[in-house]
Amino acid sequence: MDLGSILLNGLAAFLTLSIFSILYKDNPFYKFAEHLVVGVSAGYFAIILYYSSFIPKVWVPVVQQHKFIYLVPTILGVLMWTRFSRKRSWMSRYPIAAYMGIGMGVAIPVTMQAFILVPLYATMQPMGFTSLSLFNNLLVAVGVLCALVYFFFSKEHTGAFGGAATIGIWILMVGFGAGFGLTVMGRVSLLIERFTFLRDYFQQLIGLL
Amino acid sequence: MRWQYPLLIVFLGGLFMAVQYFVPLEFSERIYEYALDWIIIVGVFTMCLGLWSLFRVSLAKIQTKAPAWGYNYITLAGLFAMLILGPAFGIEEGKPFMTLFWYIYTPIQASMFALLAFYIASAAYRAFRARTMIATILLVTATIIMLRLIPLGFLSGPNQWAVNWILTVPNMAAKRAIAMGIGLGGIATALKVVLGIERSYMGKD
Amino acid sequence: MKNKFVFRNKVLLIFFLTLPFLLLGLNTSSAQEAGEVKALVDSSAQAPASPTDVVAKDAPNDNGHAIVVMWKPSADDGAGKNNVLSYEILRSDNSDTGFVVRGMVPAGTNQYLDRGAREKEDKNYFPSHKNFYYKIRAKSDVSFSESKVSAPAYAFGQWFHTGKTSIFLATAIFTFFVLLFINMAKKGKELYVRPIAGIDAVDEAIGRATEMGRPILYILGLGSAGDLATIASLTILSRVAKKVAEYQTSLLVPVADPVVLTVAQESVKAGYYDAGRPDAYKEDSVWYITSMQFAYVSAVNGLMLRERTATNLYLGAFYAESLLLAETGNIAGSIQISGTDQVAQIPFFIAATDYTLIGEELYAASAYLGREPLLLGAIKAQDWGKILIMISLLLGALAATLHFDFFVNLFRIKL
Amino acid sequence: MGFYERLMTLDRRWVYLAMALSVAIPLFISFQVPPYITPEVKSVYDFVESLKQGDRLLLAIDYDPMGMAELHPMALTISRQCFAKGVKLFFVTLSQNAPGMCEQLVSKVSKEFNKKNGVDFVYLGYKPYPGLVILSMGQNFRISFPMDYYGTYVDSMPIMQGIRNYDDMKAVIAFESGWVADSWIADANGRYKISVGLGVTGVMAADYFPYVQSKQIFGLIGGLKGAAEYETLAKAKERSASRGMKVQTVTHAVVILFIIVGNIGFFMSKKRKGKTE
Repeated sequence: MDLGSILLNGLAAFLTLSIFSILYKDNPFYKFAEHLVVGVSAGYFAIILYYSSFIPKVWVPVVQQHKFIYLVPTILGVLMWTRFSRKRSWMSRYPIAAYMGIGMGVAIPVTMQAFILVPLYATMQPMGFTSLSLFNNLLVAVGVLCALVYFFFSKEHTGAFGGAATIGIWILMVGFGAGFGLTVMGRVSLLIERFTFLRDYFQQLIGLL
Repeated sequence: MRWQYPLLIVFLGGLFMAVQYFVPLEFSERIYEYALDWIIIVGVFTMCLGLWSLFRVSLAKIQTKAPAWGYNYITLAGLFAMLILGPAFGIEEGKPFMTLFWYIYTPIQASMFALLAFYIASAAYRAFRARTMIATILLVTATIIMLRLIPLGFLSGPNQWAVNWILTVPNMAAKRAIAMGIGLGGIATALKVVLGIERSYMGKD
Repeated sequence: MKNKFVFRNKVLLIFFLTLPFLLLGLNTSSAQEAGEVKALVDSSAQAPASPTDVVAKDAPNDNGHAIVVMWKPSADDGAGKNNVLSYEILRSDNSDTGFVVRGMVPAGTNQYLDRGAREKEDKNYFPSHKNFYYKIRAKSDVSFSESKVSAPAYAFGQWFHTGKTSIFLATAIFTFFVLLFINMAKKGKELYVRPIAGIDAVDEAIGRATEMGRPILYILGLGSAGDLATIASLTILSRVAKKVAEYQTSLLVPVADPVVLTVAQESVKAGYYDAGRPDAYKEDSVWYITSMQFAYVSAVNGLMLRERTATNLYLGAFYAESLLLAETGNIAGSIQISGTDQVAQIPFFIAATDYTLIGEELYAASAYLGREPLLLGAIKAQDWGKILIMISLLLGALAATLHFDFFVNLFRIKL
Repeated sequence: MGFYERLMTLDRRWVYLAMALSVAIPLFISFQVPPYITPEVKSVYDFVESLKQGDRLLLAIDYDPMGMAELHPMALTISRQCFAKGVKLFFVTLSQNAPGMCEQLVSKVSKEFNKKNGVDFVYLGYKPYPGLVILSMGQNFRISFPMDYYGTYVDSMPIMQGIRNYDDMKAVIAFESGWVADSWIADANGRYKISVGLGVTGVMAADYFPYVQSKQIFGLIGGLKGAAEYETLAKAKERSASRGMKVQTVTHAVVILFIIVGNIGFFMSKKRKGKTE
């Protein structure tokens, strides 16, 4: 390990410990790491965006390939800068409108497909009481129905309807509990990774002395 | 003019893109790709506004001596270091730009992520109390799932079975129902935007 | 399902019948590589029967750069001494010469989708509206035979993707519901909506912040301005901003996306405008930090601890950072209200915040807070959407149980 | 404040400390937590254990580098177990990101046991379209793999003499981080009746459990936990999965312990309040 990488890994180890120090309480080390990473990451993101999007989507098509159809979105993009002026900032509504229109239009059918029809089709399974898998299919369908009842907004949750809604929220909670329980393992793995990094670094450091 | 045309653009853009999804023709495909480029390009230009905002707010904190104001110098230093180092030396691996990324951003990101291991434990300790039926179900399910990693002797077999059943039956039902609800709510929201009923994102004047 | 099963059985039968011959006939080399060399040398001896009835036609539901080819398998496919191992699909723009191999499929297959690229510059460019001829070459391990050349076919694009019919109909029906109920709401029909704890808490939380003289923190999540959860959250933000303006509390909205920055500024401005205090709006109350997930969270966490925010609202698209935010807010002693469309994060919000809007409740919240009839109309439409889903589910489950597959298939999406 | 109230309102920093220690201590101090052995893992182990010298086994290394932490220990342990018994191994990979990783595994394990390429094992390499490859291997391995990974014609290898297809294998054990698992079940087992055992990632485990019950697969090793179980069963020397699992077991126990402590505090203080009122 050369001096450069000792120092750089030392910086990484120092920043790791600085972030962990927030567990005790807010302190100058955490503040330092926090403010540093905000600046570095914002600069990183902007530069990467410039090279990965501005160059291939604006510079190359307009300036190099003379695809002037790309001038339209470029002008829209420039209109965003009218926001620097209070008086002209209303002109930024045009790019925002284009952004929203395209975004919402794309989202509508895709959401219908992925969030509604796919799970609906997947739940349409043969059901019955003769085998465990048939019975489980039945339970899944009943569970979906009850949980949907919970999401009803325009009807009071009373009587049998309320009963179904209560079962519905219970089923949702089982799902959330399962999600919580399953996640612990992944999070602990991340902590193991950090601890191993620190251990290895300090072992190397001690080895050098 | 300040209102009507932007709303018309939203409406036409939304309608066109929604219909486009069902038209497999080549020109429809090309327009779709072109429209996605619009979104990216608008985003690129807006980044300048973002950087300006960060710069201005950091500066304002220094000027007004807000809590921890002195640290904002570090933010600005980090920001300008990246903005200068990138174009000056290139952004390939091994260049100072990427070195800062690997030795500053990456360890901090990994450490923030690792904090979750602590927080997940304290959240479980504090929140999982059997106060109500709902809380009890949440805590019992989470505990059953977590027990799968713990040797329980003869109880481990039934536990394993319960874990698999929970994941494939009630958990599946919950996920699907939530997805359907989100789908309906999301489409309704998108429709409200396309129809111009919801337009607070455009501000008022 | 059923058809597939029968097909599977057939394939199985064919394979079992071929097995003995494979054992005898196969000794070396693959059909794909070495087989080709040999076949050229030795094409007459023991050639398998040729495939017949080759039909080429435009591939459905596409952009017009593909043709689907179907054929009747060779009589030796699955039987006979010269068993077929694979078929090669050959194409030419001339019925006599110039055939090139476009693809290969294993024995037992009787169709092939010949798809090419859209761009002229592409090596694999497939022109639309140009006639092509196909023939099929059946290959055994040592030899091959070719079918007759098909009638010409050309590729063309379609105006409607029939595999997406169910999506189209469902979207049309739901859009109709939304328009219908919004219209009814316009006419002044009163609509009941049940209370949701998390939404009622918003008012209370704003009041609390006012009493304590501390700011309200509003986090829109990490979604882009095109994410539906972000849009829903922006609507709520403008309602919250209106109340904040009325109470004269301060509002902090750090964001993680530049476009979200601009629309969030407008939403807050709209809220102040609605409250009749447009002059009280400060542009720096909505600011950009960074787009990188964990850097953003580290800054927001610092903000919570230092500004000691009275109320934190997390509404929008959240990922792993959900618990980082919620736990830190809890340490800072803030009242916290959360809501997200990210199912995986809901458990952490439930555990660590005071109120959580689950999934669809987030989308309903904007209408609740505004109590505007138009928005409430949309909620009614969502409920009717749910009724329709439930009826479809019941019928579909029944149909699946009784093997009325045609009904279940109405909901199938064939992309 | 009474004892039980204090149990309820423990400073969260004690929880953090406990978590930190429960990760750090197992990392630095070596001890073993014997995992509970699930029957699905045991049946894979029993099957491999029942193989005799000269038996042939197909190993499909289909995971990509993302699944390595969980699946690599399984593949390592099973390969070693087989080589130690003199079982002949046929390696194949159907994930485009896996060939290099699989090569490392094969050469590492074969060196440990002094096994000869082409005699004791063969690494057939990678071919695209997993579904097609799995089907074609049911007819003849040579259709997809005329040559091995290193470019040697398989017919020149002693190990491939007289080997045609699945019928010559005792079983296939496939290590999967994605949908290729479905193809092994439906195509290899469904059509060609070869016994299939699966190693899958933790998140996939619950979804593939029903196939054990329906006997479409003879065993299932799920995630890091399954890998640790297998290492324990095989008395493996290198136990990377077990090391990770040890930390996981301790931390999960600590979290559960805190939940229990919190609830004891909650119930006892409620009970006490009930008495005084």
